[in-house]
Amino acid sequence: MYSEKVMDHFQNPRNVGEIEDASGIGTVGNAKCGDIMRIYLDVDENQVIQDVKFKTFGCGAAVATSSMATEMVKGKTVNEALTVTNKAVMEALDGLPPVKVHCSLLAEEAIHAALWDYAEKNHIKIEGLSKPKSDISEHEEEEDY
Amino acid sequence: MEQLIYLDNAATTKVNPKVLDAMLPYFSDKFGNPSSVYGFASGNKQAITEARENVAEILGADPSEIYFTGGGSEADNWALKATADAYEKKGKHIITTKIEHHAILHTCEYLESKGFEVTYLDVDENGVVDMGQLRSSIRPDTILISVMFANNEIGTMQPIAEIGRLAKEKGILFHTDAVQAFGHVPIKVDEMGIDMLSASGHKLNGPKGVGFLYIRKGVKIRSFIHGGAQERKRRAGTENVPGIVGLGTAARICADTMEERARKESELRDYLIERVMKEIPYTRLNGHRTKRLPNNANFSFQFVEGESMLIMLDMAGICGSSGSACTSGSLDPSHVLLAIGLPHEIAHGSLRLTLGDDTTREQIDYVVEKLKEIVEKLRSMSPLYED
Amino acid sequence: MEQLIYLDNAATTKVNPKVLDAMLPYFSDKFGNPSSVYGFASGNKQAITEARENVAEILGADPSEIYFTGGGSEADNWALKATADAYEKKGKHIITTKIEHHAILHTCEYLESKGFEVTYLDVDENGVVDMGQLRSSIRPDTILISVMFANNEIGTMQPIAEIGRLAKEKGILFHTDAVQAFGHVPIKVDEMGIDMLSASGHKLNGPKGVGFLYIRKGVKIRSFIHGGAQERKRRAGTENVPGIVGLGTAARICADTMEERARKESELRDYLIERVMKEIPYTRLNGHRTKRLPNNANFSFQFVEGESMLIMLDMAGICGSSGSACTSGSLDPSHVLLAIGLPHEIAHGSLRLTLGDDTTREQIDYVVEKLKEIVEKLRSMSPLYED
Ligand SMILES: Cc1ncc(COP(=O)(O)O)c(C=O)c1O
Ligand SMILES: Cc1ncc(COP(=O)(O)O)c(C=O)c1O
Ligand code: FES
Ligand code: FES
Repeated sequence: MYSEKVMDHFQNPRNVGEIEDASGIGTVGNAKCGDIMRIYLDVDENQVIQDVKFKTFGCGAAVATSSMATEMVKGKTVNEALTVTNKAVMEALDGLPPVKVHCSLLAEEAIHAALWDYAEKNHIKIEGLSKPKSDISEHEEEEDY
Repeated sequence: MEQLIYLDNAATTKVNPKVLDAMLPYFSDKFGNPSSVYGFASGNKQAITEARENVAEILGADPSEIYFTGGGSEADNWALKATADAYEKKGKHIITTKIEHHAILHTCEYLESKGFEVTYLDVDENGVVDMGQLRSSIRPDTILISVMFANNEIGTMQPIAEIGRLAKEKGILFHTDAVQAFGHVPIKVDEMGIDMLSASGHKLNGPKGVGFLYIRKGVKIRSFIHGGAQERKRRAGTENVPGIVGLGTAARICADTMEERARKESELRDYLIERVMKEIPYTRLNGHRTKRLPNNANFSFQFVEGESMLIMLDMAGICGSSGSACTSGSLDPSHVLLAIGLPHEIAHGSLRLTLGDDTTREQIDYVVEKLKEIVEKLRSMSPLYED
Repeated sequence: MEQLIYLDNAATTKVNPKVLDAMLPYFSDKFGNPSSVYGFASGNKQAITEARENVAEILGADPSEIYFTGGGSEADNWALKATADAYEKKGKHIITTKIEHHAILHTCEYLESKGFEVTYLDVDENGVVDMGQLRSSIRPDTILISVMFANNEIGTMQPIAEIGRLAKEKGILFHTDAVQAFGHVPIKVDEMGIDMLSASGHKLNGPKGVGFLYIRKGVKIRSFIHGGAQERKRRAGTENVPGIVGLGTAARICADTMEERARKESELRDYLIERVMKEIPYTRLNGHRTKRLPNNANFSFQFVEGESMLIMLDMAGICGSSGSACTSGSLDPSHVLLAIGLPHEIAHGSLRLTLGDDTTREQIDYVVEKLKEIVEKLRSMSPLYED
């Protein structure tokens, strides 16, 4: 059901772990399926993301999107990191089954939450970033029978 | 280990090669329609009669009380909808439990949309129905009690004979979904006061797409599939002869080997449960410790999500299943695990392993070792876990 | 002649050995539940997808519009009952014909008992529906027209495209029971304006106990069997994987060979019809002379009773069927033969012979010779016959 890339990132997740004294930490939960993701960012004085780690409690897609998302934001500036949307992550993973699209939102939201935390701590404003929602459950497009 | 370790026998089972052998002649050789009058087809009618007798004997029922269907879900739908139809003049109240299979629960929801009232009984932390609550839920307009024989997720068996006695005392029909139990544990419809019982071929090493509904003589029940005069005019449709023969053969084999098989499976199951509970911390056994199907083990591993666990087990060549929301298609974890009181995040980390008659001790040892590694790995990635 | 001559392909067919080969792996090797997440079962989901694509392609439908069922009767029941359920707010009037299969007729009677009104259209002496009567039967509260594609007894095919056009013009759903036609004659749901279509595996050299309902996208239709999320949540129950694979394979083979097969069968059928009509006096051909299924011949032999004829044919190694009351289980002769205007005693003497793709000219010759003898013998015993 999953692409080879998803399976690769699931089996060998990149950047698992925690960062002590992280510049920003974001934790989001998906009340709908009950999954949780936490992202740690290490941002330098030029607003470049030097390191990123994650921990995820979720399905194969959640783990793989966390892993891919951390790879994609590493080395980017905080502004550039906003371009790492769930869509971009899914594309990088060669797609996800339709029922798993919401899992990729978890990764996007966790990064945004970590960036928000970083911005708050440093009293800066990141253009286009808004306060994270406590719960990312959005409207699923499920067929109505 | 190269070989596949199949521990998902509650999902479906392998057709026993002896069962397949019994079915094979009816596809391309003896393919006649059992309703035909010529000699070529008369053997097929006979084959169905034998299958019916096999099934009836096991239940202590009369062959005329067995109606073959297209599976367990059809049997469940039939029992509930046709009873509702036939008895609605008497009343529109039905009692069932919160841990039934969706074939019962969604049918009850449908009936609610048609003006029936349904009481969904709670279960205790082991998944057992509370007889007191059942008794106090009975009303003058209650027409049916439907309680499953054994649960498909946690394996817990219900006090069926007790429920049957109560139903009889109150003059209420009693249906049981025995899809997981039939062929695995002894069932006697008379002793247990069962009026209707559903079963499905593919849960007992028989074929998919065939099942039956037992309907006690005297129970007023309408057809669900109308049409031709098959199955004593109660279930229309050209008979699935190979499927019915397969179900009958599988039932016979299960009956003949039940004791030995249940002993072997429950021994291995207990070995699995003991090792897992001892060697993996933060683990819960779901379902009743002893009143459970011989082949069912169900665990919750805290801080771990079920689908991830299944994928890793799959990579190790092990087939299992989970009540995790992430595998359910819907976004909620299993209604059964919630009903026994598990919080969402613990329900998430559930793993069901259901043994078959070919499961070995070596396989269990291998599974336990792999499971330890997998749980540890997933916990190390979990934001919920701190060691 | 030692060999059996099977001329009852409208009752059921032999599973094509290629179809059986395609099914076999799914019993005891690839037996996984298609809903499971592990790799072992993923091929089974794929196998179902392919079968669905095969069926859809033949009809010019989208795969998502095909729902597998436990047979043709279930598909018919589903189409009618669930449409009634979903559209009863719009109206409670249904139009069908007097010559439908019992899976339609008895379902209509059931719906009548639930407050629906059903118009049963007449047919002419060839069994063709009168478009004028159909048109004038349509009312503002008509929600469904259900007319069979081809009749199972007399083989007559209906003007389906014309009915489809009328239904569309009036905004009424159109269902056709194509159990006898699917795989035998070309059917295109779009060109013919078909909204729902029923078919059954065992009428096209596929397995028994599996069928499908085509439901056009946009048609609001409820589940008939509630439960698990199989078949896009519309038809619950663990999928009969070997059965579905068999149906898909049979459909594919039929589509690939349809033209050649229909040509060959109708040639032999015409040869049979011509010889019988010429060589046996007081004989009537039932059904339309040309607008009929390629494999169907149906005769009435005056002064002769059907069951007796069948038994004698059986003794000569020939399998056929009859609409005689004596074979019908009920005491009335076939409703189809009565609807085309046959008096009881002529309906009694009916014989249906339905060819297969392995029927030979030699077999037909043998059958005609035997038939002459048998009819003669029975007539000589008949009090109705004077030569
Ligand atoms: C026209 C027609 N409709 C429906 C059916 C029912 O199909 P099944 O017997 O597969 O349920 C049949 C055959 O029996 C048939 O010929
Ligand atoms: C308890 C229970 N009831 C009903 C069913 C439905 O049976 P089937 O899938 O054969 O329709 C199942 C299995 O899927 C089950 O475990
Ligand atoms: S995290 Fe639950 S479905 Fe993906
Ligand atoms: S004469 Fe015996 S059933 Fe008709």
